[in-house]
Amino acid sequence: MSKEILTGVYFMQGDIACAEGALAAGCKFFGGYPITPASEIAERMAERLPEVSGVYIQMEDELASIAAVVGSSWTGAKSMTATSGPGISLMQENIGYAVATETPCVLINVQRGGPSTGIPSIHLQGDIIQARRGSHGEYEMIALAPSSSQEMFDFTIDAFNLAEKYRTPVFILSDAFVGHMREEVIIPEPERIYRVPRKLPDSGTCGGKFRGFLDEDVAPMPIFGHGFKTHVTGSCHNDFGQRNVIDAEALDYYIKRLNSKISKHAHEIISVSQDVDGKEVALISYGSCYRAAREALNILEDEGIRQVGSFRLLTVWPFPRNQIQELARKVKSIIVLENNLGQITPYVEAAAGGQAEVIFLPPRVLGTLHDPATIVDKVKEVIR
Amino acid sequence: MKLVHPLMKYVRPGAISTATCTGCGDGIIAQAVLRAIDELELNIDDFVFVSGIGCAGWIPSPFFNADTLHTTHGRPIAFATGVKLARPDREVVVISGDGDLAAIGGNHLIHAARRNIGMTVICANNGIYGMTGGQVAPTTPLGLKTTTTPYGNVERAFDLCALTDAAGASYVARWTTYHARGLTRSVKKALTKRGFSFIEVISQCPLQYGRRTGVGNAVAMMKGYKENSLSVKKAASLSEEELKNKIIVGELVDKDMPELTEQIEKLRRIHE
Amino acid sequence: MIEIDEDLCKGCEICVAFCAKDVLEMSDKFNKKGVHPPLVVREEDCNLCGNCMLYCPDLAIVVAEEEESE
Amino acid sequence: MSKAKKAEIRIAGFGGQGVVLAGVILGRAAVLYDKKKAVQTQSYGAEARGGGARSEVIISEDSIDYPKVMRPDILVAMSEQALDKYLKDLKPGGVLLIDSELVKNLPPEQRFTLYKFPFSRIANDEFGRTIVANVIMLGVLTGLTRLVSFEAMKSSIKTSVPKGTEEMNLKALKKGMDLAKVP
Repeated sequence: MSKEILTGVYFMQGDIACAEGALAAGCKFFGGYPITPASEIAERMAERLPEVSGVYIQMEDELASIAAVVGSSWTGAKSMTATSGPGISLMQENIGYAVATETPCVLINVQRGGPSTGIPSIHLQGDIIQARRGSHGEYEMIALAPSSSQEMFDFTIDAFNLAEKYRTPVFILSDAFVGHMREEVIIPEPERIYRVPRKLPDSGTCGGKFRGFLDEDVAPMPIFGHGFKTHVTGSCHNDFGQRNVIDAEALDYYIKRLNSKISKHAHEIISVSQDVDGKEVALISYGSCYRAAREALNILEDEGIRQVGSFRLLTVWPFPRNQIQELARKVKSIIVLENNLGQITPYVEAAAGGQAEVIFLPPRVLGTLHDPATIVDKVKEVIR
Repeated sequence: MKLVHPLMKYVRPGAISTATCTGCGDGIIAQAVLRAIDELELNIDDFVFVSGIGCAGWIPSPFFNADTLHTTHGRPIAFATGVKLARPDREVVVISGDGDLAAIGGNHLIHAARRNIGMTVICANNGIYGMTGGQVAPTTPLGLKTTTTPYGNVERAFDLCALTDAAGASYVARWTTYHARGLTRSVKKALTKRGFSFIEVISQCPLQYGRRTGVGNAVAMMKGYKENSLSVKKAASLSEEELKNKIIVGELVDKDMPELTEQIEKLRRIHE
Repeated sequence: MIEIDEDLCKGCEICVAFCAKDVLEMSDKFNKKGVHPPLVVREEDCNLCGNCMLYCPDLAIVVAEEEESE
Repeated sequence: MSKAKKAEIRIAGFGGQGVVLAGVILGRAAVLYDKKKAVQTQSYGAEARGGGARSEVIISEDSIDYPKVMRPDILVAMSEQALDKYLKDLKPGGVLLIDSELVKNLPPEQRFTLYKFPFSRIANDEFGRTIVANVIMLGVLTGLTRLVSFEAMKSSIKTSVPKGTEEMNLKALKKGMDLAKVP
């Protein structure tokens, strides 16, 4: 049996499934710092990486963790870190660096109750906007939101593949509930797991003459140690990686290229699951909230109320604006379920553009899953 | 016939003119590093140079025609740790300033020394924040007036060599730009040393330090280094009073300790 | 022999100050950077110690034995 | 979706009693050895020992959408504090299982079926290890409810408990099963 892919059926915690997903995707480097509720990922990686010739290191803090992840990625290793909101806050500057230098890596945020220290073991979807815009400057981000242990495994593989395909950091926006929950996880046979390999320049290509950056269709990555003589900088640079810290035109090009690399391919990246044809009301959800949405739909169906459907964001970022625009033309009302005070709701409202009524519904108590009964009540109120 | 500088072959085409101010010691440090590589007959393609933010970050980037990772302020050692762990067969060299390595990045410096990871860290210590306009640094001498210590610096300066020694570095040396030959020797030693090597280079910032504090230009500063420095050997016989305001130059630590990437390699072998 | 790439020079005068044999002087002319580069005025006194080359922060000076350059 | 047979179990006590592990053993038995669906969640205080701890398991024939237990069918109270806190959530007609050694003040209401056993006392007196109280409880729970099969429980314990303690834990499970036959 492959040590990287532990094919079989498990009763597994979300955090552990995430670590196994990373290994299955080919992750060979983990740099992190302990934090509840993400520590189980680090512990699993510490145990497992030496088995697959990988490297685990517990760094001195989160700033160092993301820096080490980026450094290792530039040698060609598939790399990740896992933390929670406070750790992500500390990492933000170098998340921006990873975006700017087009460094593939995977960032796991097992969200907990904030702001500040908050409640470590309680789940809140508090870092959704932070994932999108937490670092300074203008940039795009990819973020996936799993809702089960199985998805912690599957989405982590997807995150590595997206990171490689688009040469960019990718977030997993999990939370304490999904991270700590145990469920069945099926790890498939190795041949059933798709891995995107890193695209490299032809050997013998010299960095100075090679366009290794800012390609809208993603440049091959001139990784270290192959004689490419690559110049990597977080400063404004051109296609060759040459720094330009004088001209606004250079900055304009640099920003627009970095952004269009993602936005141009947004339709390939964005993943939603929806069952809204012929429905009157849509429940928009992501991450753990999706589980409550599903249960509410079960109850409604049992009661014979069938004009309600689900619209789930598997990728929260890039935001599925076009898909929601289309949704707003189909349904009368959209109920947005979030375990926060409404972080994506303004985006939904903007996309709906007045075509459908948009209602935000948090759980009665923040930091808990929505009680399906309250969702059912809200739906009945809307239908009436 | 025209002579070609023997180190020019290591300079990135298009980056021939250094980005530093007139008389800046960073150019002397850059040359010493390249000379060490040249004299050891190493292949620069086997190197990854990592630097942070500040003037000294520009010593290797983009100047050296090699793999160069110009990182964020304070973090080059952390980035370099990732590079070295993932590619232990590469020579990883961090070159950055005192503000970058010892103020904002101080934690990474001590932890890299503690881990004894096989990399060389060269700190260009000009005792001030040069790029941002002459603000006080943790290495600024007590009493010195800077743009943010208008009444004189009230804090003690950091002894970076003592710090990295205490944290567990395998090799520690201090030189000034005046001691370019000793510096070259130390870089050669550091590059061939297993474990963590730290070299502090007292280096002139003629503009933000020299001009503002009245010490003078690059020449005056380097002459000052010559007059105020003494060797480790000589310093050993002098009292604390006699050593006041002196720069002790030479090798301070040279010992063999377990190196991090080798320790990690052992973990992997358990599972083979 | 000593060769100076005048256009790389930033005019810091370190080479002049640390030449043990007073071989170099600053010239009056301006280079492309608008500074006065040094001038080799007493090459016959040069003992090839290499200080000027060693200290030049801008890789603008090369010192080599005459014979080897043939 | 069809309303498949589904049971919600909440096990509550204090940190150090193995409450979380008990839930994990139960869930693992259901998923890996009885080929059912299960989800296990937990909550605990900041203290590693002594604070409140809670483990919840849902076992179902079908996939489980909502993973949180809101109205448990079965409440296991391993401390008085746990009983006070969670009794109100117990579904009418549900099962209340308590450690009678630790829970002395029983509520008067009878809208549930009560089972009580001195798990901690038995663990201490018969096994010399208070920590196996949780496994004795699982034996009773299995014997009373047949949520999972005895075989599945045995397999799950073997793969869940610390190495070297398997035999003792299997004995504890058996003890619980035997106790369940008595009332």
